[in-house]
Parts: sequence; C-alpha cells; structure tokens
Amino acid sequence: MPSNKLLPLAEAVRRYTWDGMQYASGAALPVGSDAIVFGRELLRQQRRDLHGIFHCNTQQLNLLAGAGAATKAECGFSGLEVFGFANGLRRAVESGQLALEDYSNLAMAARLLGGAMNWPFVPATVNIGSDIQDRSAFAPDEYPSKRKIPSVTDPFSGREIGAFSPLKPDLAAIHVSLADPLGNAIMLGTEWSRFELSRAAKKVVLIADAIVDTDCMRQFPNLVRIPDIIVEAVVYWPFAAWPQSSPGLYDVDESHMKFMNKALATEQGTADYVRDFVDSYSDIDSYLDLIGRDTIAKLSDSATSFLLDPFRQWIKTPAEIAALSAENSAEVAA
Amino acid sequence: MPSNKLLPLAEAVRRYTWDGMQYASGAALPVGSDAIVFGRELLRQQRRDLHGIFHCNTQQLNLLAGAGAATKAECGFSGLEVFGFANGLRRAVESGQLALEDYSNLAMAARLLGGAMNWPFVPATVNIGSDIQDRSAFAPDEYPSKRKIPSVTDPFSGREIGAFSPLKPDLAAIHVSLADPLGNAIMLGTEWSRFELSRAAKKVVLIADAIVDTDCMRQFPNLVRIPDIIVEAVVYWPFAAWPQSSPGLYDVDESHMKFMNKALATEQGTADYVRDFVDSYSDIDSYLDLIGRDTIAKLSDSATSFLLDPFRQWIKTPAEIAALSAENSAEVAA
Amino acid sequence: MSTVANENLPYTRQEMMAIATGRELRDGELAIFGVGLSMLAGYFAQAHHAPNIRAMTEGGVYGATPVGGLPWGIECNRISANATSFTNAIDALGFLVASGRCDVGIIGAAQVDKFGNVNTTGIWEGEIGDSYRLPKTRLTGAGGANDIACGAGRVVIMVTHEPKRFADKVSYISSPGYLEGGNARERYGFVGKGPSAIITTLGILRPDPVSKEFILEAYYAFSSIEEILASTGWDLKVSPTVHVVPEPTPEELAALRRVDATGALRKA
Amino acid sequence: MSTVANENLPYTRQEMMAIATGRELRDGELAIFGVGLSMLAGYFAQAHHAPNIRAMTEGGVYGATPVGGLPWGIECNRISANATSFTNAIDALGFLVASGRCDVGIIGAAQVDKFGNVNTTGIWEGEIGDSYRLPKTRLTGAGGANDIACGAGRVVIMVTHEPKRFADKVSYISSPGYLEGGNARERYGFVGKGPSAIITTLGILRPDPVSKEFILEAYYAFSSIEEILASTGWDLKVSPTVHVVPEPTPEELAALRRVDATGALRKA
Repeated sequence: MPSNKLLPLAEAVRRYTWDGMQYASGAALPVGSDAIVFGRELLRQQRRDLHGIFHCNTQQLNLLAGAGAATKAECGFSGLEVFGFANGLRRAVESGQLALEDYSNLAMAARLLGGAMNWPFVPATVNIGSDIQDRSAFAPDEYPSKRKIPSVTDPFSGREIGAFSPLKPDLAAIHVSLADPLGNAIMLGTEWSRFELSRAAKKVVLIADAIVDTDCMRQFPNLVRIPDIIVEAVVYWPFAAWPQSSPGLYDVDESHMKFMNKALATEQGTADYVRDFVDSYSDIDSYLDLIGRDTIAKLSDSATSFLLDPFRQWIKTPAEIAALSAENSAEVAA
Repeated sequence: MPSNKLLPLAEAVRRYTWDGMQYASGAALPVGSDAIVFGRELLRQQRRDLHGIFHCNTQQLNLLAGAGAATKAECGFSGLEVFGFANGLRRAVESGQLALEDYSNLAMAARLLGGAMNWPFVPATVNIGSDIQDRSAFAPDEYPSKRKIPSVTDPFSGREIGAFSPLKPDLAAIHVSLADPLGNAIMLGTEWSRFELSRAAKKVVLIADAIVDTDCMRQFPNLVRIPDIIVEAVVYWPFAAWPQSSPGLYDVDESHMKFMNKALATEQGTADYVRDFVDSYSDIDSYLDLIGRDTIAKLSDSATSFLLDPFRQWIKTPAEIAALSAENSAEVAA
Repeated sequence: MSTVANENLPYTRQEMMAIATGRELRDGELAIFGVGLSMLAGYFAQAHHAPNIRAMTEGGVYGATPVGGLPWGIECNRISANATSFTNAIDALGFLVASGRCDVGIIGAAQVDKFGNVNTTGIWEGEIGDSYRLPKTRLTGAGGANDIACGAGRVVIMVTHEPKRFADKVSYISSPGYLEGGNARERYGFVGKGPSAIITTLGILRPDPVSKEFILEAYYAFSSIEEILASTGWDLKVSPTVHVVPEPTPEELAALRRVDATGALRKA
Repeated sequence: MSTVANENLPYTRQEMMAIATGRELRDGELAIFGVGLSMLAGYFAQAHHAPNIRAMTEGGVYGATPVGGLPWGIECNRISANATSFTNAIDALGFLVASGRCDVGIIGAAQVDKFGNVNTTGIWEGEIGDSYRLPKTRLTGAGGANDIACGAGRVVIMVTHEPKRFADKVSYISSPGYLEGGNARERYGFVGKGPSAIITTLGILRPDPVSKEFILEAYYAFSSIEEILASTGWDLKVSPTVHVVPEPTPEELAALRRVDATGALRKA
C-alpha cells in the first residue's frame, strides 16, 4: 500500500475504468458538487458503453449521454433543476441510444444502502403503485414489470410492499471538497448518497477540490465520512465540479451551465463542446485557463466561502501536492 | 414553538417520560457518551416498568435495571467491556425481574434504521441461525421463535433471509457533546446509532454537555447530524455521561465506574448508591460537587480535549444558559 | 410554464400561484420543498405567516433560507450558505418523508390527471402500450416527488393551467395521486394521505372526499370558471362553494419578493 | 480469564495468546477488533508485521491506535484521541462487516464448542430446553461478535483454555461458528466463511476442512498436548502435523508491550 494514494486524473481513469462498466458518480445533486472532470476524462480516453449509476443526473451524465459514451443509466431525477431539461441525456433517451431506468431519489439512495449492506433486496414503500414499478426501460416488453421492483411479503403483518434491487457499481468517482493523501475525505454541503455509495461501490476514487494534511482529519474525525480504508486513489483537481458548484469553494457557473446544456442539445453542438471543453486542455493549469481566471475569481467569491475557513490552514499548495504525487509514483513504480 | 428549547432536566423527565414507556438512550456504547444523568432523574422521579431500548447496555441501563425501574430491555451488548459484566442488569436478568431480549449490535442499529424509515421489517443477514433468532425472552415458551426474527423470501433470488422488527421508541434521550438552544446537535466521537435513533424515536430530548450558539452550527452544518426540527427539548447538563466519557470533554471515571458496578451487584449496594449518587444532589452545582471538583479537573484533562477546540468560541456560559432558560420558561408559561 | 404577466395586476400569475401555495402551509409544520417555484412558495410561507415552519430539501439541508435569489437547485450554494445542518438523501427523503413524519410537501407536475396523479417522466403520443416505447419528449423523471407523494402527510401540486397538462389520465404515473380514485392508495399502504390541492396559474382544485376526483374549488381575481374549464383536459366538476381566491395582500407580496430576490416569478 | 504468569518465561500466557492471534492478521487486511485482548492482539499486529492493516472498531472508529493503554471500550477516549474518522455502527458492522468486506475479525468467547460456535450470552445448568429458562449466570450477549461471525471473511476466536469453556455443544449460540458442522452455514447464506482458528492460552485449534470440527494444530512451548486434551471439554482430535508454536520474538514482545502500555496482559 503506498504511503499516499494521490494519482493523476488520467491515470486514475486508465486504471479504474473500462468499456461497459457500471460507473457511479458521487455527487450532491443534480447541480451541486460532482466530479464532472472525471466524466470529461472518460470521454478523452474514449470509454464507451458505460452503465451510469447517477443518484440524479448532473452535467456529467448529460455530457456522457450526449456524447454517446453511456448506453444505460439509472437515476432518480434526470433534469437539471432550474437549468431545465438535460438536453444531452434527453436526446440520448428519445433516440433510443441510451436506456434510462427510472427510480425516485429515495429509491436510488436506498438501493445504494442495500448494496453497502450487501442485502439481497431493500424494502420499498415508495415507487410501488406507480409506473416506476410497472415500466422498465431495461426490459421494455415486460409489462407490468415483475422483476424491477417485485413484491415481498412483510412477515410481521402479512402485507405486501416492494423490493428494490441493491446497487454495487464497479467504480464510484466521488467528488469531495477535501481529501488527505491517504484517502480520508470531507464533504461540505449535503452528502446526498455519497456515504452509502462509497460503501456500495466495488472501488472508490476520490476527486478532491483541495488536498489537506491528515492532521485536518484528526482534528475533525466526525467530518470524515469517507475513511481511507475504502479508497483506492485520490485525484487532486481544483474546480472538478465546474460548471457546477462546490460549497465552500466555488459557485455554479451559470452561463457555462446554460451554454453547455444548449450545446448538448444537438450532435454538432456536442461535438463542438467536446472539442472545446473536453479535449482542449492538457493539465490542471490549462483547464483553469479554459474556465478563465476571471471566472474562477468570480466563482470563488461565494457566499459559502466561510464554510472552508476552519480547514484552510491544512490545505496543501500545488507544489506540495506535486511532490507527494511524485513520491507516490516512485513508490508505485518501485 | 419556543424560540429556544432549553429545559431543566427534571422538567424534561416530567414532560416526556411515563411509567411503562419504551425508553431509548442515545449513546456511544457501551462505556462512552451516554446521558446517564437522565437515568438518574428517571429514578429520582420514580419511573417504573420501563422498557429500555439500549443499542448496548451502559451504566444507565445497569442502574435502571439494578434499581428495578426497568422490567424489559432490548440490547446488543449487555456488558461493560473492560469493566466487566454489568452487575445490576445481570442481577435483574438472573432473578427474572427484567426480561432481556438479545440482539446483536448491528441488529439494534438496523432495527432503528428500519424504524426511522418506517419500513415494516428490515432484512436480516445476521443473527439468523443462532439462538438470538431461536430464543425470545419476551416469548420464552415459543421455541424456536417464529416471531422474533421471522424468515422472509428474497424475491430476486428466492432464498430465505431473516427479518428484523423495526424500533420506534417513545422517547430517545440522546447524549450529545454540543447543542444549540434550538436543538441542533454535534456529537464528537462515534455516533453509534444516534443518527438513526433520533429519526426512529417518536420524541427526542437532547442532553448536552455544553450549549453553543447557533452560529457554531452554521459554521459546521455537516457536523449537525441531529437538526432542530426533530428535537423537543434541550437539556444542559455538564458531565451528563459521568462516570462514562465524552470525547473532547472528559474521560471515563475509572474508579467510579468500578465502584458503581460493584454497588449494583447487590440490592443493598444499589440502595446505597441511589441514596448517595442519585437522590443526593439538587442541581448541577451539587451534582458537580458530588463528582468532586478535583475529579472533574482530572477527567477534563483528556487526550481528546483538542477535539473541542474548534467549537470553544461558541460555548455559552452557565449564566447565559440560565438567562436563555428563563426566557424559554416565560415563553412556555405565556 | 406560462410566465406572461397580466399587465393590469400588481402581481404576476406565477406570484399568485406561489402565494396560494404558500397559504397551504401552516406554522410549525415539517415541510419539504422542491426546487424552483415550489421552493419560493415554501420560503414565502416561512417569511410571511409560518415563521416556525420546519423546512428541508431533498438532500438534507435544514435551517436554511435562500440567499441571493432563487436557488439553482436543492443543493445550490444559495441554500447552503446559511444552513444549520447538512445530512443526506436517506435522511430527508427516507427518515423524514417516506416515513410519514413530514406534514406537507410541494411538488410540480408536467401533467396531472383528475385523480392527482403526476407525470414528470415523459410525453408519449397516445398510450404507451405494453411495450415501453421511447417517449416523444423525455422530461425529468420522478426525482423526490414520488417519495413525497407516497410519504408526506399531504401534498400540494403546483402546475401551470393548460389543457395538455390537465389530462384525463396521465400517460405515465411518476408520482401517485389517488391512482384510479377512491381507496386505491390503500392497496399500497402509503403512509401519506395523498394530494390535498392542485394549485394552478388559474385557480385551486381539491379532491372530492370520497371519489378523490379533483374539482374546482376556487379561481383567482384574474381568472374565471370558464377559462379554467377550457384549460382543463378533463370534464372538470365545479364545487358548489366555488369562490374567488383572496388576492395577495401587500404583506404577502412583499414577503414573496424578499424571497424571490432575483424576480424569477416576475420574468416573462 | 487465567492470568497466571509462568515464572520461567519472559512473557505471560496471555501475551503468547495475543501474539499468536496477531500472527493471524496479514498486512493490508481490513480488520475489526473487539475490546480488550482482541484489540491488543490486533494493534500488536499493526505495530509489528502489518503496518498497513486497515483497522476499525464496531462503532466506526478508523485510523486510530490506542493511546495511554488498553482502551476501556471500543469507543473509549483512548482510541478516540487520534482517529481519522468517526462514523457509526451501521457503517462499521453493516457496510463493512456484515457485507463481507472485512477480511478478518477477532472475537472472544465465554464458551466455544467443537464447531466453533460461541456463547457469550449466559450459562445454564444443562440444556436450556423448550422454554427459555433464566440463565444461572448472565454474560454480555452477542454484541458485535454475531455480526462479525456472520460477515467477516474469517474469524479468529480468542479464549482461555479451560474445560468448562470448551464444551461439546455450547448451551446458547450467540455467534455462529460452523453450527452442526459440515456445510451447515450454507443454510443461512452467510457471506463470511466462519472461524479459521481458535487461539487459546494453551495452543491453536483449526477446523477440519470437511467436517469443520476443530482439531489441535499447535501448542505453546509452555503447554503440552496432554494439558490441552485435559483442558478441553470434548474429545479433541490432534492433527497429524501438530507442532510447537514459535515463541514470541523479542521484536514481537516489544511491539506488544508498546501497545499494551498499561500491562493489561501482564497482570495476574
């Protein structure tokens, strides 16, 4: 086991992803904290036929679906809230390029809980009685569906409820605000289902906006909801959620949210977007240039910035992170 | 709704407890953070026939059982770890005065999760196949028990697992490190099942070692695992867990742990203990005198003290708390 | 949604809808809001007549009121900036909503039918049929609305009043209302009692206590029974006690506009 | 437990047992320790030969090593003082142990039988019978050991070697070993494979691969096959490859005593 788990983004994607895999994003949803940059890298490495597990859609799934890299997805909410419908995902669904299996937001969280517990099924008191139970995009000819959310009899009362299938994605790429080099992570803002997902997934890679010293974790162990013992790799990537937000670190980039979603509405727009905002940068610096240094300054001036204050003293500089990463690479190579 | 929920301990016990109730303690178990002082007050007010829901036994259940106030209990672990068997509970069980329904530690947490979710049952992949499933102290003549942990068939695989009954105690008296007057709470140290319990219980009363300003909660919202919206009352009581520990605030009082457990081994010892350490104080000050000011200083000098540092600036003084309490009483009376 | 302001009124139709929705909430209730209009309606109630409403959003954000205008989402920084607690979806949607603890939820609808069933999943031409055809238009899915519809004590549905949105039968039930009406919900043992009102840009519909069919209970000062009937895709019944909804008071409008700082409800 | 030190040895029997247990743990494993001796054994392994063991306790304490001596419990301040993460019981015992993710768990036993079933619940005179009689002596219940016994990849049982503790059949199965032996565990679908060793104050027992009956595999320098047979309440079989367990090395003893700072294992 390396003394730290810092890995470059491209290397993490090379090592832990493959065509056809069940890939989960860990995010605050739908337009909050999500490692959208991990999805960009999946496209850069031309991953295909992904089966996305997204508690809710984000711009990441919107992009992966719009660009044709995801052919299956399961989610709760599939829009972009006030930003409207997710045009890339919508286009992929309407054209039949992607089969979208619908659940509710609680159902997705409960299925991850069930995967984490290794239960064979999860009691379902929601989604039953609606078309979410009766219709399956993965088995469209079975109506009403008997296998998507089958019935189970409560042995105490004898009454029937539903049963959700647990989720155990091959990989969870989880966006966190702060991680230490060992893989301990702090999320600022709602977790959504990142706690359960980190235990349900077969492997976990963290994508952190900032890297802190482990002393930070020892000062705030109750904030460390993802402990290092379940983490494979830590990727440092500032503004990893851009154009979405990361509480304490940066606000949503409203104009890029709209620009991106508009682009994903068409094939040509998507191709242009991929050319300009996926394939166009070579490292963190050029990625930040792409966002624009003025934009970065503006987005960083968030009403939530004070949430980061207690942790700033432990944040490592890019140079310190580079040194640690080099150390790690040497150890891995050895 | 009062602008704050601070209540004196005696008043909280008067309002929210009754003979024969299902009473849960929220604690870090078995010898960690638990509002043992709430149990003392239950005895002072001569509550009887309590049905204790204790994730694990603590000195509180040991005391309630030893003094004859609890006639039923459900728990996972029923000892006191390195402090040995829980003599009061043991004596009550061996004499038949208290029926102790056994589960494992995960089972208790899962049953609280199920209560919080309002599921009719919880999938059980543990406890099955052991005498925990087959033997029920609440239904001793049914062997093997069919109703304690009945079987349920997984609709996906067709195989049988067990089903736990969810728990929804009438009241949870939850020990927390820090609470604000509205009822937002921070726990330092392991939660055990306090998160799930706070949602499973019909009512929640917090017992906090220290009261902080709500600004503290706005600075650390991810630490506030119990939000005010589910809390009825906040009791301020320093050293509420004594002789057990409270990470960040005080260590375990080893000698009193042993003294207390030894006393609870006999009826006479228990009567003496109740006389000297339950009925003997009249307010917080005399309670602290009882512990001993030197002991308090020694226990406060904990290796965990640094865990409290980020929050000290918001801790309210006893005078400030008294003023808030008075305000609240006036409002309640109005 | 239609956002055309009526030039003769000191408020927009959307503002009227938000205020009418907010009036459904009572002080001290445990309430869950979705994003957009329903969040504005909820926080309006808190700002105006229900200061002790215990508000939360789906991801587990507690104790917050939006800053800087309409949040972009239920986990947006505008709602994260002054929260007292952040937890997670299992907590908010499971422990507090699906459990039945939540008193009231506000949800939106792309399409709603006469039994209050809500479709937010897709638009098909005609019935879907026995094989699950692709939708002509994919919408947003159920999100947390299904969980609210199953678990919350009562549900308030907000929807723009247009014939295509008010269908005799929704093509896809994303979130259950009263299903086929009557006691149909009991088959599933839902702990929530179902939708108590459909608040639209034109008026207020409530369910018949027995059949559970929604009937017109009230219209706004700027709308009429006729306009509502013409805008409803089923043969809408009118309550014998149908009446005009009181117009927004100055205090209500002021409170709403404090919450809707960026004027989302006033934009065309 | 017997804590009488053998005066001729530079270590106590309990120290030998702790070291033998610690040797069962491999570097990098995800491991859960109970309190007391099993925790010392686990942290000894980490201090000696398994620096990257991923250790946790039942309440969800991660990244800690005890300070100031043997923790009083699994949530004690001595283990809370330098942890990197605190979560909860659902996480530690559910997500990480019952799920099957945990490689190894160490549990104690008041009584163990020839199929590795563990009793920590009570002592009865004779069989309990069809009505659940009160125990003569109430013990501690299953705690998290049942969850570990069901879910952990393998389980190491630590127990003082006395005839009354080594029963042909435990009076109450608190934590399942191999139940009636053979493939009996399969009936319940346990994800954990069952106990891999019983480490005692006198030697090491391991299960027959087919019958799952525990047989004597090794004894300590200070014990003997005869002493072990006489101290076992069933007709213990002896492995053809029975051998002496290597004595603690100076490095092992030093590492153990660093962890056992207050000398809990050296007290009479």
